[in-house]
Amino acid sequence: MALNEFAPIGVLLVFAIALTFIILVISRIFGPHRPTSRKTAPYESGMKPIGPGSRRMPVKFYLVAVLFILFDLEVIFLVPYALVLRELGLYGLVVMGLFTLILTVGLIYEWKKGALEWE
Amino acid sequence: MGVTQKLGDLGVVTTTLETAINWARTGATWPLLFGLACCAIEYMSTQGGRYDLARFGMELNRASPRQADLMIVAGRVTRKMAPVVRNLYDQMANPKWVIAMGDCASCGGVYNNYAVVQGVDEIIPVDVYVAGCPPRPEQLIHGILTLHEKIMGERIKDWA
Amino acid sequence: MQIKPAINPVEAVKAALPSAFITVVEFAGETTLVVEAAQLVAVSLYLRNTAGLIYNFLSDISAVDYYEPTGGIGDRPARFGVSYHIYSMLYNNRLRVKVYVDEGDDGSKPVVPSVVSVWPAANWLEREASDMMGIVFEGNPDQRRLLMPDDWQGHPHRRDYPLGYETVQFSFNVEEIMKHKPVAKE
Amino acid sequence: MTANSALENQATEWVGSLDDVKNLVTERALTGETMLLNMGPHHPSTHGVLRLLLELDGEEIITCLPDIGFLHTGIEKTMESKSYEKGVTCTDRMDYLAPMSNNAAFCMAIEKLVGLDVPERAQVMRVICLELTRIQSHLVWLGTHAIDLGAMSVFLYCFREREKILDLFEMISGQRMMGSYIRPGGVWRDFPAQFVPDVEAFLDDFPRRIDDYELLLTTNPLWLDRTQGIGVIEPDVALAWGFSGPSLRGSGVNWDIRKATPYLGYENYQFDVPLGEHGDVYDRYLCRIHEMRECIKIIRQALKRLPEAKGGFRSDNRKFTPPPRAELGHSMEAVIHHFKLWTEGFSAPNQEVYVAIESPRGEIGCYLHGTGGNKPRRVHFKTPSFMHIQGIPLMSENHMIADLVAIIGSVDIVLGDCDR
Repeated sequence: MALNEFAPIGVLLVFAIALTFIILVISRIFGPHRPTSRKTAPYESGMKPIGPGSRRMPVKFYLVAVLFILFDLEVIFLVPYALVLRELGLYGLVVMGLFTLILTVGLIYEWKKGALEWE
Repeated sequence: MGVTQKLGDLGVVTTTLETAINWARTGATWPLLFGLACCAIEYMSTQGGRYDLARFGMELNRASPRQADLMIVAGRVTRKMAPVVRNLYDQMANPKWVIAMGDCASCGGVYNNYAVVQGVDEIIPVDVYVAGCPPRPEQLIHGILTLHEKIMGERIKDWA
Repeated sequence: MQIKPAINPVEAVKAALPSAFITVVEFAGETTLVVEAAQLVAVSLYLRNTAGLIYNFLSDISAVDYYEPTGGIGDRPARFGVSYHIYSMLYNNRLRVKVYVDEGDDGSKPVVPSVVSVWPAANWLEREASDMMGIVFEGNPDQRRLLMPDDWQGHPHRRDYPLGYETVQFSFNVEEIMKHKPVAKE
Repeated sequence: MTANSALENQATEWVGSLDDVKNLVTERALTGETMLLNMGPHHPSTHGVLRLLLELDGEEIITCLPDIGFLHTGIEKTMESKSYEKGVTCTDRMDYLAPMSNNAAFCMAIEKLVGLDVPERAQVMRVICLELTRIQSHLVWLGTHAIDLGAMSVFLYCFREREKILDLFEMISGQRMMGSYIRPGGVWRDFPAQFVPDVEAFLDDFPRRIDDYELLLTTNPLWLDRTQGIGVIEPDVALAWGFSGPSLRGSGVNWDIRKATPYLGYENYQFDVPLGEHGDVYDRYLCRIHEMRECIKIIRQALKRLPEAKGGFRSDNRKFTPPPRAELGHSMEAVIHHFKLWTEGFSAPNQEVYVAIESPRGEIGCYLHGTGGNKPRRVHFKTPSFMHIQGIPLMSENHMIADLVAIIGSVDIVLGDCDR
């Protein structure tokens, strides 16, 4: 019986897939494709690019990406808690407080380590 | 006797696919952010609060040619800039239109010398020429409306 | 620290570097100091560092072509004149140091020593003059063209360079012009 | 060969060579460690068609090579084939944000060359026009500088005020931007009666608008983070590299041509020159905002001096300035002067002059060399944007690309001004 609680999510899923299907696949089938060599050339403010396009990316970008994912997940865990904030009361507050505290300690550690600075 | 003649113009009920597509295209022709010289400042005034290109759905200037469908050549095109203008025009996706804003883009204007391309139609096909040096915002909006009339008259297979 | 009162630049240069000094021209309240091309850097350093002069701001470098269409170069000593407009911020007076250079007899480009070591602002000003007038500034770190495309032939601001004028299109001559006007189709 | 495979092989094997930039960039670029990117002629935040070849290590700029000339329209060569009076309209299109200061530089050079007097009333009218142009140019600078750093609304407010000034220019010269209002010997024609009340109305309302901009930006933490400590340039380096105007005063050098070598009667007006201390983007911003308030003071004093200023709107030396239409009806000399001036124009001696005035961007100098005939031999404009673009690499050493956008905005460059 618990199944019908998930019915709205199912409808949402169907709509999402249908919409993406319509937008992507149908426009690729019916849309005109005329790739000329100049049109597919990479756009670099109107000039011809200098140097090979794909090259080794500096590691700093990877560091920033990992940190972002870390704290993004933290927010994702907070979202369901926000829905049931009233029912859980003090107990919920303490648990989630501990959870965020651990991550905040991690934030302070890497802040002092200088991982947030770009150099 | 066509349906429209019998029933009269009932708007969306008796519209053709072509008119609907052209109406959609004129509703939001996103211009390429392509200011070269003095006309670009007048173009900015047209975007500003008083003349407000947002009324035509054109307030969103796309910086990359991939997402723009109208190139307003606002300013004088010099010999050194000509390959860049051609490059940008090629990198725009169809359907695309060009407005030559100002005398310098339309015919070389004040500068009849070695450094300026005498009219941007030597390097890219132009749909509407807007006269003026620089043209007043009202003149540019008149040019844009002329372009909209031209788009409304286009057939589907022109771009298909 | 007592600031030395301003001294007349022309007398100072005539006294310090007599071999470099050629003439002085006074016109409309401006003094033009014409110096030897070879000793230009020495004169510039002297003008910038001497206590009573301190010309520490280079305003402008302008190159002039004295070529006359009717032949000859008028009453000027050489075909090209390069004038350096310098300004003393301390004493608030301006001076023009002028140098006359001519093309080499085998048609090679005129050569002027670069003053980038004295005023770094001269870097682009010299590159523009060399791009436009074809004067070589030896010692300038960057010899590329500045304003014109890299593969451009000729130097546009020379008097014998054509203006590139195209006949203007009117209603009566529109057919001939449209015949050979390169209109882009797609 | 489908579209995406064309993209693949284009990305991997890149045909071309790095030898033309070999001596300009560090060798890390040649080995492919750092990336060469064109912040090119078509870029939203380069304020025109400036191309910066950037050598990037991730987000950081190692070297920055400006490449100009994309708007070189040969204005100086065109002016060599036009008479002096016709050349004035060419100068309008050079620095298209401050057309009247170009006119004033060129006309004052002509007046110095031929020894033409300008009546006191014409000088006061010129000062009013130049200061209105300075406000209008600073408004466009503030609008575009703020929108580059994300403050969209400031752009719309600035252009709302600018429209009022453009209406004033249209009233006196018939054209919103390129009025060619300042002519050799004075101005084109007298102020219409409605002009002075409208200017006063604008001046009463404008200080409140500047307070709005300051409210939006000056104490805005976002703005402070993006501009303080960015693009610092020391006073002696700025002087050595030929900076001028608010960009130089931002570093604390007290040099304003209106104060140092007064022209057009600027010595009669009381105004102070704002100076910065650190020479960063924020100080240059404060200098220009403060300068706008000073312009209001100058215009108010000029409006007070206007009624009792002696002389007409243009010199009545008929060798150089055409006579008014009314006079043609009843005096033969007027017809002769009119005919000569409008067909051949006046002639200037085979000498050279250099006049420098304070344009909104800095010192604009006009070097004029006559031929003895009616066409100039050489007109060369030393423009402030030319020197400031040369100085951008100095200010952008190991900054990030986003800071480079702030630096370009802060030195207020106009490419028509730079490439001429």
